[in-house]
Amino acid sequence: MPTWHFQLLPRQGECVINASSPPLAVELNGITKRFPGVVANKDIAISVRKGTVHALIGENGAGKSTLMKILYGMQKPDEGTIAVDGEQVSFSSPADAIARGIGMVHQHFMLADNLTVLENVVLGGEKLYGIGSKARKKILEISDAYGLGVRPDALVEDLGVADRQRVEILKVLYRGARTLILDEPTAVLVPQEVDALFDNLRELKAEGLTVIFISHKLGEVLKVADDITVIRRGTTVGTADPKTATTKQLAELMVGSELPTPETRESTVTDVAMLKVQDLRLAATDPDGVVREVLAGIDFTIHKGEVLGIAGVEGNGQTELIEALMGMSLPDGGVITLDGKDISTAPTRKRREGGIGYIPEDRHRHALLLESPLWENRILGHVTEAPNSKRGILDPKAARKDTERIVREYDVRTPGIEVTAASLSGGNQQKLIVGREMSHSPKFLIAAHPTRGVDVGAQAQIWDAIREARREGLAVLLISADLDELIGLSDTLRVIYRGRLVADADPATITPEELGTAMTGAARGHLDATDNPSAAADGDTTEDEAR
Amino acid sequence: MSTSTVSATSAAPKKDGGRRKVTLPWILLMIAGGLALISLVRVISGADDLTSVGQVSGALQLAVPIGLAGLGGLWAERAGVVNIGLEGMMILGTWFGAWAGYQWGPWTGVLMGIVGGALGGLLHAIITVTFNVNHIVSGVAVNILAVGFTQYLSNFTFDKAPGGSSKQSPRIDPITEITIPGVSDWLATLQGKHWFLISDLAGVLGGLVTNLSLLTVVAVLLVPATWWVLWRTSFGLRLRSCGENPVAAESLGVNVYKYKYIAVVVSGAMAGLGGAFLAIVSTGIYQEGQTGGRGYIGLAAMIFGNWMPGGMALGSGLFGFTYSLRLRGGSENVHAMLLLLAILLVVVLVWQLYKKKYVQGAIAAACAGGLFLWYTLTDSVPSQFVDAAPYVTTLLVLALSAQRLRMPKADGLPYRKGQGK
Amino acid sequence: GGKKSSDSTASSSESAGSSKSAAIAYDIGGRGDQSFNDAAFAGLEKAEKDLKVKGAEAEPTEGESEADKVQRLTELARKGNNPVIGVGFAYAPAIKKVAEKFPKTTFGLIDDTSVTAPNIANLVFNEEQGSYLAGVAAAKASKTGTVGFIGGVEVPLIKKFEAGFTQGVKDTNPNAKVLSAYLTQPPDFSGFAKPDLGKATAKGQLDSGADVIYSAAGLAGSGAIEATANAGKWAIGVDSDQYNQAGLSKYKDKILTSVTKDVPDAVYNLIKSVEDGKPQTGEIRYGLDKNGVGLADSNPAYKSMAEITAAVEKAKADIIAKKITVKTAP
Amino acid sequence: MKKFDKDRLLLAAAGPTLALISAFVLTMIVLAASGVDPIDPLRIMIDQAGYEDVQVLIVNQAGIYFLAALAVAIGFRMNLFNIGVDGQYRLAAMISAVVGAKVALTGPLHILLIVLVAMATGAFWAGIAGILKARRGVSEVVSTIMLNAIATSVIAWLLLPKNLGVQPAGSNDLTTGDIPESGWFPALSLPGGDIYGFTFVAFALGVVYWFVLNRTRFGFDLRASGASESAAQASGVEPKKMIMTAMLISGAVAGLTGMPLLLGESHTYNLSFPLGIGFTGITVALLGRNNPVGIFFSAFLLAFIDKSSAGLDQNGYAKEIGTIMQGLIVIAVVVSYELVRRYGIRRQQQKVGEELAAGHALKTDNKEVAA
Ligand SMILES: Nc1ncnc2c1ncn2[C@@H]1O[C@H](COP(=O)(O)OP(=O)(O)OP(=O)(O)O)[C@@H](O)[C@H]1O
Ligand SMILES: Nc1ncnc2c1ncn2[C@@H]1O[C@H](COP(=O)(O)OP(=O)(O)OP(=O)(O)O)[C@@H](O)[C@H]1O
Ligand SMILES: [Mg+2]
Ligand SMILES: [Mg+2]
Repeated sequence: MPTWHFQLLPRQGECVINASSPPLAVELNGITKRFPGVVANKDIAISVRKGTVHALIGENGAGKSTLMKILYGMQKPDEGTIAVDGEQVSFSSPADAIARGIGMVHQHFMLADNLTVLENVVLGGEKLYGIGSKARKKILEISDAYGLGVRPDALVEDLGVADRQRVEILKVLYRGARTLILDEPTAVLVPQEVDALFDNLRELKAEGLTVIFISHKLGEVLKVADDITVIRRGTTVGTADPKTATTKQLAELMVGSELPTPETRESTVTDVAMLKVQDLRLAATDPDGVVREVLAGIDFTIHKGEVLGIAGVEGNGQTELIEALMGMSLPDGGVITLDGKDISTAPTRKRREGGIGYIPEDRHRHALLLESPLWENRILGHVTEAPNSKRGILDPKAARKDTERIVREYDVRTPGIEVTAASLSGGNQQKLIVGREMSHSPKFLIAAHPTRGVDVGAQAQIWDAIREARREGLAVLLISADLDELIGLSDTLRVIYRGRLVADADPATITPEELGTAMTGAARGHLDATDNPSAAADGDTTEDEAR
Repeated sequence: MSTSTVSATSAAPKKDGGRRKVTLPWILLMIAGGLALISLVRVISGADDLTSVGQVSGALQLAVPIGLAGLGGLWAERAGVVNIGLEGMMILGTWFGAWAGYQWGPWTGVLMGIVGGALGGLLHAIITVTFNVNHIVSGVAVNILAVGFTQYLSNFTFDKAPGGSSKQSPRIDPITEITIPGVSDWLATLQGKHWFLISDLAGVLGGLVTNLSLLTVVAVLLVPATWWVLWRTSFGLRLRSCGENPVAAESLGVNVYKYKYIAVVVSGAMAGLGGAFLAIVSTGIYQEGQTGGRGYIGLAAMIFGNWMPGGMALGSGLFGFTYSLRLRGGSENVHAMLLLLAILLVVVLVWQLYKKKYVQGAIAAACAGGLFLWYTLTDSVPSQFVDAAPYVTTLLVLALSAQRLRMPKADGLPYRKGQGK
Repeated sequence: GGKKSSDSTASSSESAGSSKSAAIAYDIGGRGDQSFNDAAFAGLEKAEKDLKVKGAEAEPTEGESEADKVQRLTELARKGNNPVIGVGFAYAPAIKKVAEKFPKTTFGLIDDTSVTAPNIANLVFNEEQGSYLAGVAAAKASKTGTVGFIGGVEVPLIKKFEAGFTQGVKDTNPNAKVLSAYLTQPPDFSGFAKPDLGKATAKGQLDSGADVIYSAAGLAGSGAIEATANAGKWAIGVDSDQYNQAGLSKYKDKILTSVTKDVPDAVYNLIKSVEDGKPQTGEIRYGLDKNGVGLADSNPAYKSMAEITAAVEKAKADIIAKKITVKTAP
Repeated sequence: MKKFDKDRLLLAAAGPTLALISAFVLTMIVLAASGVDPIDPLRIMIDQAGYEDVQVLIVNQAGIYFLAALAVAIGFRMNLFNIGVDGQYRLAAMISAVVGAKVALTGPLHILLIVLVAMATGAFWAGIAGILKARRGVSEVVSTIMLNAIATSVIAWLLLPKNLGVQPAGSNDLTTGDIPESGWFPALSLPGGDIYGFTFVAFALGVVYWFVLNRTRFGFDLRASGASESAAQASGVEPKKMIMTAMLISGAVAGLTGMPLLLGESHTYNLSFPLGIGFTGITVALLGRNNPVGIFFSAFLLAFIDKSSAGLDQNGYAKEIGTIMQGLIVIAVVVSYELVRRYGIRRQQQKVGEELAAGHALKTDNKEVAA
């Protein structure tokens, strides 16, 4: 067993790493924060050295975000002290924290969709460079300096997640922050984007900035962090040295269990086709009249017991494909056959009753009634099916009972089934959704980013659930930005690019890097592990001329 | 950098650039087209009052209170507070405006009307922002209270005043009206010639410079002023951010409560000004029930105008114009409007055919045909339908225009500091 | 429960039933509307002064139903008021019900004859006759040959005004043109309360060439009078003599005349008849003959226009002599 | 768990109590500030409610408000703001009165026909707003405001004697003619007067409303659409169909609003048929939080204020005091709900803190669930 630094933090959060290190950028001591019914932080102590990337890891709901919001002045701690650059401070609003050189990129984007990038960036900091051309110049300057590639006048609504992420970082840099808090910045990024982000971080570090970084992807953490602090159930349980620690050890420290892998090698694929998609087409007309092919002749078949993974940069037609399969939008052409039945024009409800399970990418928007109790959320999407209702009449008693079963079987951590879905952490919300969808023994499951923002423990459970159902003949369409997950779970891999399935790969041989390259449209046809991907890059200009 | 290439090549239909920017030339073109159409209808139908100086000036005067209520709605909703209490704030404006106006002169009245409306706004702000109560509930309560208070207070104030009663105030001195001497007459003469398009243009321009109350000028100027403040200043940016994503604003150190308060109080002040205008300029007295739902119409005009000052002004203009049409010419004007509608529907028909939407086209054709028949077979419209003209027109315009309304994202949603996700 | 709303006071006032008191129940708008309701109140006031009766009043609430009217009238009757007068035709069904229950009380019902009983006095007016005279005056006073009529709300009652006016104009000058407009449609009665609409409508009619405008629009008429006077044209008022109305003193010179409707007297007469022990019953019609309607002549300018006054006098005589029958609907 | 429930009950009762007390106190302050005896008007109002004829009026009015509020609440449950109840019920009452006066059927059938026509008319008028929203995305707030005004015009036109209306001889009223007695809904006769039979239908409809909303698939779909349109769509609800359905049902119920009066009192639609009930319905629904029991109580509350303040002017006080009180009550009720809610949260927080101070370890939540 390799040696790695682990010790319970002494009560006084003195610098445990190195006495000769530069002064502390941030020191949190004895922080306690209570919410109704939960203690989010309990006597936490963290010390962050100047000019380092400090990673904060922990399960969902461990209290990481809360701690950072306290540091950023968005929450007031019930107890404890904060010191910035060795000075005791007390923040009553983020403005105070910003004035102290602290900036935060939140876990959920803090952007106003209807405003432009420029407006989002200058908001609150108008005194710095105004809101006009001076600000625009400054933004472009920062953007160039760090290679962020930000367009100041684009509407945020029109940006993809990666672009939004960069706007968030720019917002922080624009205010001249010296300490950056990044709360799960990589959850929605593809590998290349993550790499780029890390390049940015290193650059920042080189300039003497301090970064506090939260992530559930332990590999990344090891790659980029200088120090690691582990939080469990609201308290610091230890620190680790990224030079020596392994992901396995970190996971054990976080949850006290083994790090799961999405590996699933023994094949359960049968030759019975479950879902057949033929020549699915969808064109979207922009308001200004330009017609774009969002789905261009999609063809695939998923057999019983098969997981088909679709890799692709977000925004290449995945959302539209899912919506077409779910019947939430009607495609212009093509045939969808489920278990031999043509469902091309069936409404969503009929499809769900026919055996499609759905784990959407945006659980808050598409899978949950946040303000309703858990048991009502259990009914959602399956209101016509047993045990939720009989002959049009709801059966709340049975639904409640079944919800309790799901909570038990899927280890949903909740104080009860009467609490609202909003009061569950993201990971637990996801487990509830997976449990619900699996409870109706679907024939075909659409799983979009099933473990996004979910901690390692919950990830394992979700993967297990999918694997088990697959063994019993479930066909799965898996869409994920987590390439390890994609490669690990899938039996077949396809790459989607500009509304077409441009390439396929064997998950047994492909590497995430190769897949990532293919996703940029650089490769076509069958990807071989030995192939030079760039060799296949050709002739994909024709259909792009319109853009 | 690799990421930029990734996102640059991403294939999703980028929505940006897609939204047709409604630019100034576009608006001018549309206005010109509309005017030409109306002119055509006027020439065919002989309803010369359609674009007369009096018509336009009347329309303007009827549009102003609605527009001010709409501006009020805009301020509040841009900061994320739905304001259905505009009607009540307007009522307060009429009452306070008249109360101060008959005693200390019209301009004091205007000021007090603003104050009265602002008080209503303040109440709405306290309930919705501080106590986080459902905005519609609060608005409804403000409306009830405003009615109750003004009627109650009238018993003690106007009732005792000479020329007043418990339902009505004494007469208020008028506010100066300006008419640009030479120009106005010249335009009126030009309009009197009934030439195609030229006379109509003269009528419109004439209407805008004839018997123009100073308060009307102020009210009209408030539209661009609002646009400038909300879209061109950092104050406005902060205010709007509270309506789009208050948590994001909070995370950047913006005091969301403060901006919401300011916005709702200003909203009330605008509505109050609208009320004062009604009392002082439109009628010269306070009259119980005088607002008659104009607050709601203002709200409708704001939604019609897509939460933008220009659109809102267009919406209130439409209301003002159709009201004026029905009041001034009654059935003759509205009869001419049938023809206008029919022609518009033909335009829609052509557009639908061009877009290969044959079903919609057929519907448009049928409606157009029906209207043509109606127009040719009758020579007036029953007064009951004349009354409905403004509302039917609004519905038709909304139904026919492509709906791309986007209200502020966090409009009407509760917000509490430190509770954001 | 257990008691009726007026039980507490009923016994006392019933025992003191002879201590005279009369009541009016107002139409929507209530006292202070400077129009119909205030006219009724004026009658009551006069009775209070001259006959020493005690007056009681009750106002309706907005959006109330027949049951509320029944309850209000019942309460007024039970408290010993006699007569109890319902102002406006809306009281007809309610009075029908209540009158049965209080046969000893006289009920006055203004503007309606559809409900009859021995203890109901229907106080009605020939508004069309007064309006006819206004039409004659307007036609004579007009130089352009175009005159305007503005009605507050398009209900049969106001249409009577329009009918008489139009007939008067046409009989005087067959080539004259009458522009007529209504401000709102029932049950939106705000047309009586929106002077700005009256103003806009009057401006429209003025622009169309009208130089005399008769508005039967309650308070909204003040807007029309304002616009007409400001344009230097003739306005004709309604209900009371608007030349003498305080709120309109600024425009009085341009108020040619007003069509009066003597509601105060009708109310007073009914109260007096009850006091005299000979309560009125059945249809009590106030026409030109009884001066129940008429044309005011307070404006000296009007009085000096001999041609007009002569024509009006002649028309009046003709109507009274039944040589002219005035239509009650256009 | 049990103890917690008792606390919650206590807190739930605290809200309305606090509200009513503060509303009355505020009203008294207003009265005192304007130099009026602050107690006497309130005493008169309470006295009024003690009389049985006023009580009958209150019950009847509450039934009418209840129906209007139900119509509004149905829309609200899926975030549809049906301001158009006012126009819907008036048009429905008018058309159904015409039909009722023109046909002669035996008792229950006649009534049924009138009621069905009213529901169909209300649904039709609301359906216009529904179709405009579903098909063209027109905000129902705007379209229903417009449709209210258009309804007024349509009614005015239809009510003309040359169309469907009747002008009784000697009357200045316009009516639809009288519905024959077979179309009258039997009333409950009390010493204080008749309670409209339809009032009971109204309250029964409240039970139906509760059942449909909470116990049927359709109700679940409706609530889901209100809670999250996107989630509802993903769950298989067709948004456009739902908008239409909700609007039609809301309109149909709105159409019933005029029935207690039409079938129980006036038996005709005339110029003095009450208007504005749709707007009061909005207040009632909001005050009752779209919940049938809440609506029931708030309907009674508003009806009480309406009827008991009507007599104030005969006692020398302004009856607007009632209006002021209504406004204050709405504000006080919603504000006190919020205050009580916050207080509850703070207490819970405190409890957790105490538990922690007592040294209990943080619970592993899933155990509690299994229990
Ligand atoms: N505003 C709030 N109100 C009530 N409870 C809260 C609030 N914010 C956080 N919590 C609670 O605090 C706990 C810690 O939440 P926090 O967001 O800090 O977790 P986290 O470590 O960031 O989790 P994740 O990895 O999922 O982001 C949660 O269990 C949650 O219940
Ligand atoms: N206003 C609030 N009231 C109650 N609980 C809240 C509130 N805001 C946040 N929380 C709780 O805070 C916890 C953490 O919030 P956070 O946004 O970090 O979620 P998360 O667990 O990270 O979810 P995800 O994985 O989807 O990002 C959640 O359990 C949520 O219930
Ligand atoms: Mg977090
Ligand atoms: Mg999280």
